[in-house]
Formats: sequence, structure tokens, C-alpha cells
Amino acid sequence: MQSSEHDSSIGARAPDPQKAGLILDITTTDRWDLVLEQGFSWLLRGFALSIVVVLVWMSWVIFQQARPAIQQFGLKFLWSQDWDVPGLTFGALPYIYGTLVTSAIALILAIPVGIAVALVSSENFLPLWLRSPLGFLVELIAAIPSVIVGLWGIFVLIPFLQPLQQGLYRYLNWLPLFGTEPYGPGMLPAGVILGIMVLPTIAAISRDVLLAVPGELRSASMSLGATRWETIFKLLLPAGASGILGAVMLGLGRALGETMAVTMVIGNSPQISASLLDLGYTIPAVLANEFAEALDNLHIGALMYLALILFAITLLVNIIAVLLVRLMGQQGGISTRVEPTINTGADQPQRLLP
Amino acid sequence: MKFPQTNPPHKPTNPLGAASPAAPIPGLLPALKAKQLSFYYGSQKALEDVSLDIYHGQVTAIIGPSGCGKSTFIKALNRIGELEGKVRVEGAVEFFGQNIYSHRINLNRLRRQIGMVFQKPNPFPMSIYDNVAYGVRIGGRYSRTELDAIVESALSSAALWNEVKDNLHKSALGLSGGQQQRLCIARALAVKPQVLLMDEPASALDPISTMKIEELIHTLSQELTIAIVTHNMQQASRVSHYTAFFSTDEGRIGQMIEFGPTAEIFTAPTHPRTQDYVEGRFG
Amino acid sequence: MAFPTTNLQRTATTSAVTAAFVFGPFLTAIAQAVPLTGAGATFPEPLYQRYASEIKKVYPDLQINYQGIGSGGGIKQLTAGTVDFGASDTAMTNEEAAKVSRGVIYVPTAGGAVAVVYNLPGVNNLKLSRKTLPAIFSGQITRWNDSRIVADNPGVRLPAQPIRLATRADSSGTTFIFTNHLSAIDPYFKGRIGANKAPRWTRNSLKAKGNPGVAQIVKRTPGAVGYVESSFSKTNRLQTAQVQAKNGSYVAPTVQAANQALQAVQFDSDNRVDFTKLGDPANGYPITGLTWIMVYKQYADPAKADSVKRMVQWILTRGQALNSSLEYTQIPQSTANRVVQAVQSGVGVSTAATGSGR
Amino acid sequence: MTATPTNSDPKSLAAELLHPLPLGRTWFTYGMTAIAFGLTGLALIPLLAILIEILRQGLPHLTPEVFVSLPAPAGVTDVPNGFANAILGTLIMVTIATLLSIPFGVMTGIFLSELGRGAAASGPVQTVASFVRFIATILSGVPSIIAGVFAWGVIVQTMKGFSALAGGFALAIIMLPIVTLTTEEALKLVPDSQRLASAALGANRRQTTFRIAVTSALSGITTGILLAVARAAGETAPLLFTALGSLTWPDGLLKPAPSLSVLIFNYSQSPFVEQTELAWTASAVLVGLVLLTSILSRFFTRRRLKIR
Repeated sequence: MQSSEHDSSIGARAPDPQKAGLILDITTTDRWDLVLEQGFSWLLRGFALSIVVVLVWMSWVIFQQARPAIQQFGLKFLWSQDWDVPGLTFGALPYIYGTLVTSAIALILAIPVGIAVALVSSENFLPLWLRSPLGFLVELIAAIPSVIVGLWGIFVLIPFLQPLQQGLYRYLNWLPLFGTEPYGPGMLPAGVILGIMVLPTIAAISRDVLLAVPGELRSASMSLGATRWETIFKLLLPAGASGILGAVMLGLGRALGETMAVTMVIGNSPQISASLLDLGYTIPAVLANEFAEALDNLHIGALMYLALILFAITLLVNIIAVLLVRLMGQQGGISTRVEPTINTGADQPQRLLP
Repeated sequence: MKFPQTNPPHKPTNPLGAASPAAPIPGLLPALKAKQLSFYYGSQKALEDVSLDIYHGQVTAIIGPSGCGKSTFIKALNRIGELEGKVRVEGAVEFFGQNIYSHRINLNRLRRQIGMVFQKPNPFPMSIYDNVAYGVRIGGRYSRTELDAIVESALSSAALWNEVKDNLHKSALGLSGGQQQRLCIARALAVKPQVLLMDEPASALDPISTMKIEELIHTLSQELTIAIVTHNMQQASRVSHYTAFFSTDEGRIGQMIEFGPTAEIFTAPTHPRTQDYVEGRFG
Repeated sequence: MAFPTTNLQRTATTSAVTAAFVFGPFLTAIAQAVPLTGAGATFPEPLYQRYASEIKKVYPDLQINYQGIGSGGGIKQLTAGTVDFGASDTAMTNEEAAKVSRGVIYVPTAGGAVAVVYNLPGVNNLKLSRKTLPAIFSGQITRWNDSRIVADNPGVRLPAQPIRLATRADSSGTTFIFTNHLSAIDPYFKGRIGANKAPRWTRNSLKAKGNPGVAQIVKRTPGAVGYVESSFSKTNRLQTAQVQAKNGSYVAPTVQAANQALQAVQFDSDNRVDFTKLGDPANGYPITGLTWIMVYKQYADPAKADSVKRMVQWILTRGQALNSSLEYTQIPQSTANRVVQAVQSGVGVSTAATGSGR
Repeated sequence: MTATPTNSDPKSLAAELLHPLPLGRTWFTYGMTAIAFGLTGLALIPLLAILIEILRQGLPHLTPEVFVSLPAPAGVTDVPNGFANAILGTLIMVTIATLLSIPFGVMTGIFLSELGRGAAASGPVQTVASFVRFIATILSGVPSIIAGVFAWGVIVQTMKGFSALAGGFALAIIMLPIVTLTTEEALKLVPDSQRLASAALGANRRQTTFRIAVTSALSGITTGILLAVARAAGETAPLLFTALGSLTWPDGLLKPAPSLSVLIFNYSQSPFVEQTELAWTASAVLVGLVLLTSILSRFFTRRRLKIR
């Protein structure tokens, strides 16, 4: 198509198109253009498949590296408690235990706080100009690199928590949960740090879920005589339940994989103790500590095996989270804003809209 | 019920009065010719067996109650409907004799020949100038001066030039709704289409803007084939030369009920359902 | 498109400019000559960093990049060929060295004392006897007011706190030096734990990466006791215990005491030492060790081989003067000369040497 | 529930209106409000504490020289001390990661939005797209240390060396799903009517995609990229055994490279006071960079929303 098409102004159109020799060609296709268009389409597909390739490649590489340990220990690795580098005996249980326990503490702390933040920053407790900065502030936590949170954990949080831990031990040591004398570092501080770090994930997504509940529903509930909190408990939270559950799962995924901050405050002792005041170790922490200098293939393999376990656990958690959100969407629940919020795994929730 | 007929049809009206839908009107050349067109969204039939000519150089209005398939029909005329979902088409649409549903058709060329204006103004989030130049740039390389001329001519044709000539490089999103819609018309005109399809172009606008759009349609009809979907009967009677009345049957499938010169459709419809509709008894 | 009005193009241009801006200085840095990359023990890390900055004053083109990642890491990276030299607080075993196809030359650079540090507010100059210290680290003594510790420290009020062990999370030469000593003086410790870079402690311990990590834990955890290279105890102002030497006297980890202990050391012909002899020296501070760097015999790049020679030569001559200022012991003059000779003649160029060569 | 008025006597109606809710419901309302605000306050405390600590410890030593000097050797206090190399190293690795992840991420996002959704997608493409979307979401939840282990296996081990490239690769793996998913989200926000309008002007899919969809969504895509960059810049774990770290200038893509986060980790445990001080200063700089990027991305988002 050339500019000749424009040589006459609109006014100069002849009444009979055939006579005026108007170009009515709608069949010619530039071959090159067709190739480009097809190519573009296939190019996009190629790029899109790359992301699948990355995941498969990742699993394969880690599996390959873990192979010596898998062959040596098999599934026994999962429940063996021995971690003896010179003796080349490895077991994952203390690490799995530490990872799960600290994440559980994190969730127990972060769920109520996160939902409270979500409620305060989405319902009309506060004027609008205060509400969104509040949400923003909480999300800022997510933007702070975890190594800095760890630094703060060492210097500020542990000294702050120590009297509390002493108190728990002194008065509640008949409970196995608080049955050992606190060291300072340990599973409880690690859980607290993790709770702080997953809080933004849970708060932000829950807030979106709550905001997606139409305002009319609130008015309807209130007009039936329900108080604000009755509306929240009987209408909003049930309506958003699976979305909030999805948020919690994403938070869990993040807590499981968090490395630096935990390494810095957990004490790094591979043991299984019922006491939260005791030391612990997590899979990411042992990877960070031992990976760079693992010498023996079996040691590397064991670490890779641990990585594989962590990979599998987080994949599982994430798949459940995605499916929950999707399930909710199908049931016509309040889903609209959940999928856009991307779980970023270890560092911060990415949100497109403020 | 009489409507002021502002546009005297510039061709003799059909002497037969109530033509059967497919009957050609002598002396007029169909720019678009729908032949037994049926349209399906997925497995859902939306339009059944429509045969209708859109005459070259005329304004054809398509009216009917909501859900009667008039938008579906107009979107079948430049094959834009198939971008909106999985669709299936039976029958044919001929553009100056060429079946646009033939596999040989280059859709991009087709759509350049048959422009479209949508229900809601949808300017691109770029400057006014870039909006108008968009389609032109798609089609080939032009020098700055050529582009300037095309943009000015298109904006003038859309009666927008005087309002925006000092703000050509400001965002199109800053225009009022009516201006945005005229910009969309200018954008369509800039690529020199043979036919302009308008899907309720004024339904989202206030009365004054609507009036301006109608004036514009009137002016454009001197040079362009126009098909306009509207649910506003006064509007149809004001702007069009020919009118097609669509309605649904019991199965909620759209059909064309009647076609004829606008004056006749509104004053002496032959089909009782048309009569009911134009007299406001149903729809 | 005839003219760049779209955002897309603007963004592309901006990105290109930014990339150029970022990579500009970086490309100029590439133009610089032969850097040597080394990694390994954290024990001598402050010393090596000091070496690196001083050596550049003499040889401007000689850039040494040392990362303390732990002794195990140093050996691992050397074996993998990812570094130009490795560093470890235990010279490699013959078995480990056999895996390095390019050959290894051992270069002892410094020695140092491993200090036993603790955190007991108000209790200064803690003394730990040859019976007590291993018992603490093998988990037989778990409270600070244990009668055995009290017996070592007459007149000192010891709290009833539990003892918190602080050890290394990573594989470490410092740990080896420490456990080597404890194994030498206590058969129970030797049987249960033994001399190792990453032993299996029989009691739960707080673990942290590197000497700094352990120092940090001890500093922040009341009741903790751990071991760090002595310069870390000084700079962190940690409470440091006096330990009992073979002759029965209590000694603090000073450079002099460590030098005294190292005087008795016999270097092998390849400049390693028999650690069992180092475990319990007759004089001086008993928990003392040496640290080595290990260089390849063959480098692919002649410039690199040359740099390695110059580096070793400088460290074992002028570099040694820096050691005491940073609380490290010096390598005896005769040994140093022999090592320089060995490197000058032993390090060569081979095209077969691949790996980290650039 | 309150008792409903049983008769229409205006007096009792008024009394009913004036009668307060039962004590239990009133207290429940007050109590829950207090708890919610209390917990929200609790959530803000750590954030403020961290920020205050960083400012308190980091700012006093934030001199111009930290931006231009190399880290001083331990124990030497009379030479300029800084982390210019770490800033440069972080920039380089983030740039590598960005250059690697943008084409893949943005193109995948375009695929998901423009080919894999709605009308244009025929059955198989849509299935592929939802699968790819699923994988991207899952990938975004993979812990960063796993990305590090992967990069170690892929690059460090095969190329026999720690390198800026390996660090950048690890960061790219972290950025990829974020860029992908935010690109798709940004493209989804472009109204379909604009795509239709473009098609009605005869544009083909390439033209509509790049001239309309991507151009309109550009600020949203930029937001996604900036968020991904902010995330990557703060990562430590995957760099520990990929880029390793260095105390000198970055020296080629195939050599170990310094980074702010690794420097903070190393120096935070240093026995030397000036190094811990530097760790805090570097934290202040890193947090500043990351927050700036986050806030900048928000600014982009807000501006975009205003347009619409």
C-alpha cells in the first residue's frame, strides 16, 4: 500500500467505485507479511515455553546434583536425623522440622495481624487518605531486603525478645513448648522474623480480597441491623475465606523459602526439640551455610537433596495456593483481585495497583 | 407517526414499496451484500439467514430491539466479530462482489476498506495526532508533510479540526466524550475506507454531541457508504436513507424482518412487527 | 515508523543509554591486568585483605581478590579450578591434593592462636584447665557453676547459667585447630568428637558462619562459650579465657605466646606440618595453628603464573611484617625462604591447565 | 438481634431506636475495633523499628566517599572506606538479570495476554497459555536460594567459576516470573475495545500488540520490571554461591562480582567496627535504592490509572 492511496481527498470520491478505479483489493497478501505474522506468533509461543523449560530444567539440574545422595540414602533421608559431614551420613528431618515449625510460628503470628491490617486498611475505620498509606507502609516491609531484616533481628529483635523468652521459660516451662532455657537465637525469634516478613503478603492479598466484596453487600448487611464487626465476621470473612486462605498459602510458601534473615537468628543447630525456645535449623539456612564449601559429592548431593525437598514443598504449597484461588474463582467467590497479586516467593508481593 | 426526514434519498425510492428483504433496488450498487448470513457464537446461534444489501453511497440504518443481533450483524461485515470469541459464520458477505469470508481474504486489507466506529468512544492512549495517524502509519511509510495533510483532512472531515488543531499533540484521552467519538471517526476516515460501519456511535453521548455526530454522518454520506446500528428510531429516521429492521424470533435468534427506504419503514411498514416497533408498541 | 514518538522507542533508547552508562566503567575495569582470585579460610581473611591492599602499592597491576568462605570452601574451589589460589587452615591431605590435576604447592603464610571466648558479665579472666575445656565442649559440663570450673577459678562467683556452646556452621580450619588440640589432650573428646573441620558436636550448639559469626553469637548470647581466631576476640572485645598449657601454666592467646608455641613446629619438605605434633605444644599458647594458601603448579596464563610468584614472594618477605600488627604469628625465616624457592621453581605455565584461566 | 417492635405505637418505636444495643454487641464492636487497631499498630512497629535502626546506624557514616571508594582493608582506618564496587556489582548483575529476563518475561506476558486469552485463543493455545500461567505463578513462589542452587549447577559448575554472569542468571530466574505475570496483568488492563479499534483500522496482530497493547501497558510493564529489579537488587542468598563477592572492582562477567547485599551480610558479622558501620551504611543505601524503585513503580502505576 502506497501513499498514492491518499492522493485524492475524501471529497473527490467518485460515485461509481469501479469507474473511478478505486482500489478494492482485499485479497492480496504480502507473503513476507504473512511470514512475519506467523513468525511472531510462534516466537511468542517459544518464549512462553521457555518459562516451562526453566522449571523443568531447574528440577532436572537439582535432581541430577542430588543423585549421589538419593542413591545412597533413598527415602530414609527424609526421616533420618543424622547430619554428620565427616562421617558422610546425612538426614533431613531436623531441617524439615525446623523449616516447618518456624513457618508455622510465622503463620500463627502473621494471620491475625495480617487480617487486622487488611481490615483496617480496607474497611472504613479510617478516612481514605489514611487508609491507603497504611497499606503501603505495611507493604514496605516486603521491600526491605531480607539480609537487612536479619541484621535488625540480630541487633534489635533478639535482645528485645530475650526477656519475653526468659519469662516464657520461667512461668511456662511445664509446657514442652517452652521447656528449655532460651539461648537468645532460636526457633521462636526465627518464627517472629518470618512472621514479620510474610505479613505484607497476607495483608496485601487479604486486603484485595476484602476490597473485591461489593460495597452494596456491606450496606445490605448493615441495613439488616448488623454491626460493623458482625458484618465482617458473618459476611466479609466468609465471602473472602478461600482468597484469604490462598494468601496464607502464598505467605507460607514465602516463609518456607526465606533464607538470610532466618540463618541469622535461628542458631543453626540441627536438632529436633519440642521447645520453641530451643535452637533449630532450616533447609535454606543449611544451604546458605554449607553449600559453598561442601567438598564431597555426597555432601553436595545431600544439600541438593535438601534443596529438592524444599523445592517440592514450596511447589506443593504454591500449587495448592493457585488451585485454591482458582477453585474460588469458579465458585463465583470473591476472586477478582487475587490472581493479579503475584506471590514472589521470598521477597515481596508485587501488586499492580496501589 | 411521522418523523422529519432531513435526508432526501438521493436515489429514487423503491417503487415497489415493500420489497422482500433480498430484492435488489434498481440503480443502486450494493457495497456490501449479505447473503443468507447466519452467525454463531460458539454453538449459540445469534443471527439467522440475513440477506441485506448495504448500498454504495447510502446510509443504511439497522434498528431493532436489544438482543436482535444488529451489532452482531454489523460486526460480521468487516469480520471484526471473530476477534471477540469463537464464532462461526454461514452464508456469505460480498464486498463489491468479493466474498469476504473466502479464505483468500486478507483481513487487514479488508478492514481498512471497511472502517468501524464503536459504541463507546475508544481513542488510543496517545496524542490526537497519533490517533489519527495510527491507521495510516500501519499501512505504509509517509513523510511528515503527507501525514500532516492526511491528519488535517481526516479531522476536518470529522468536524473536529477547528476544536483540536492547537492541541494535536495532547493526549486524546483529555477530549470530551463527543470529541473522542468524532476523533474515532476521523481515525477511521484517515485510512480512506469505502464503507464506515457505526455501532450505536452516539449511544454513550449527550444530546448535543449526538446531534453533532448525526450532522457529521449526514455530511459524510455524501462521500461514503455508511451502515449505522442504532436503537434510537428518531436517529435512524434522521440520518439514514434505508432502514433494516431486525428482531428476534421465539428462539431468541436474530433475524431481519424488513428492509426499505427509511421513510417507508417508518411511515408504512409492511410487516406487523415492524409496525409495532416503530409505533412503540414493543421493543 | 518514521519518527520516534512512541513510548516504546523512548524506553528502548533510555535502556540502551542506561546500559551503556552501567557497563562503561565496567568495561574499563576489564582492561586492567591479571587479577588473582582466591577463596578459603576466614581465619586469615583480615590479613589477606591487608596483603591485597599493600601489595598493590608495590605491584600496581597485581590485584588480589580474596573471599573468606571457609577452609573447606577454599579446598573445594581449588579442586574445582574456580579460583587461582585456595586458602585453608589445614593444608590439604595427600588424598585431596591428588584430585588437583594441576598440582599444588603449599604456602604457609601465618599462624595464629585460637581464643576461647565466653560471655559471662562480671567474670573476667576465666581459667579453663586441660580437663575442663574438653569436658565443656564434649558436653560433660553444662553449667557455668559446675564444680570443675569452680575449681579452676577459686574465688570467682560463677553464675548458675547453662553453658551455651558456639561453634561453626561451616567447615572450618579454626575448628580443626581447636578440636585438634582438644583431641590431643583428652581421649574422651578424641573418641567422641575428634579433630575435624566440621565435627559432630555431641551437644547442641549455636552455629554461625565464619569466625565473625561465632564472635557475634558469643557477644550477643549470655552464657555462651566459643572459639575464634584471636584477632577476632580482640577486635570484638570479647571475654577471653586463659587455657592451661602442657606445663600447667595458664596462658592467654597473645602473639608472643603463639609464636612460642610455633617455634617447636617442624615443617615437612612440602611445607606442611604434622598436626598431631601441633596439637599440644610444649610451650606457649596451646591452641595454635597455621594457615596456608595453596597455589597450582601450572597456570594456563603466563601472566597469572608470574603474578602468583610475585604474590608469594611478597607475602613471605615484606608481608610478614604485617602479621603481628594484626595478631598473627610469622612464618620462621628459614621456612619462608624455602617456600619462596619452591614457588619460584615449581610454578609454571601449561596450556593443559584449564579451568579458571582466562 | 434486637427485639423487633411489636406494635406501631410511636413512643415505643422511639424508645426502641434510642435503646442501645445489648451490652455484649456493643463491647464486641469496641473490643474488636481495639484489637484490629492494636494488631495493625503491632504490624507497623517492626517496619518503623527497622527503618529507624537503618537511619540511625546508617546515616551518620553516609559520606560521599562511600560511593566512590573501595572497601578499606580490615583494621586500616586512615584510608577512604566505601562500597562503590558493590554498588557497581549490584548494578551489573541486576542489569544482566534484567536483560535476560525482560525479553523472556515480557514476550511470555504478551503471549499469555494477547494469544492465550479471550477470543483470539483457540482451544490448544488457551490450554497452553493457562499451563504457562500456572507454571509462571509456581515459579514465582520458588525460593530464591533454589534459584541460586540452580544457577550454581548450571553456570558455576560448568564454567568452573563464580561469576557475575552466574549471579545475574540466578537473579534473572527470580525476576522472570514477576516480569511475566505483571506484563500480563498490565496488558489485561488495556481495554479490548482498543484492540478491536486497531484491528478495524487494518492492523495485524503484531501491529496491534506492539503499537496499541504494549504501548498502552508500557507503564504497567515498567512497574513490573521495576518491582522485579527491586526484588533482585535486595537478594543475598542466591548470590552467596554464584557471584561469591569481591573486594575490588568487578572484573569481567566471568569473574566473581561484589554486591551490596553480600557485602552487608559479610560485614554485618565483622569484628571490625568500621566494617559493621559500613554494613549499616550499605543497608541504608540498599534500602534507599529498593524503596526508591518500589515507590517509583507506584508512581508509574498511579499515573497510568489517572489516564484511564
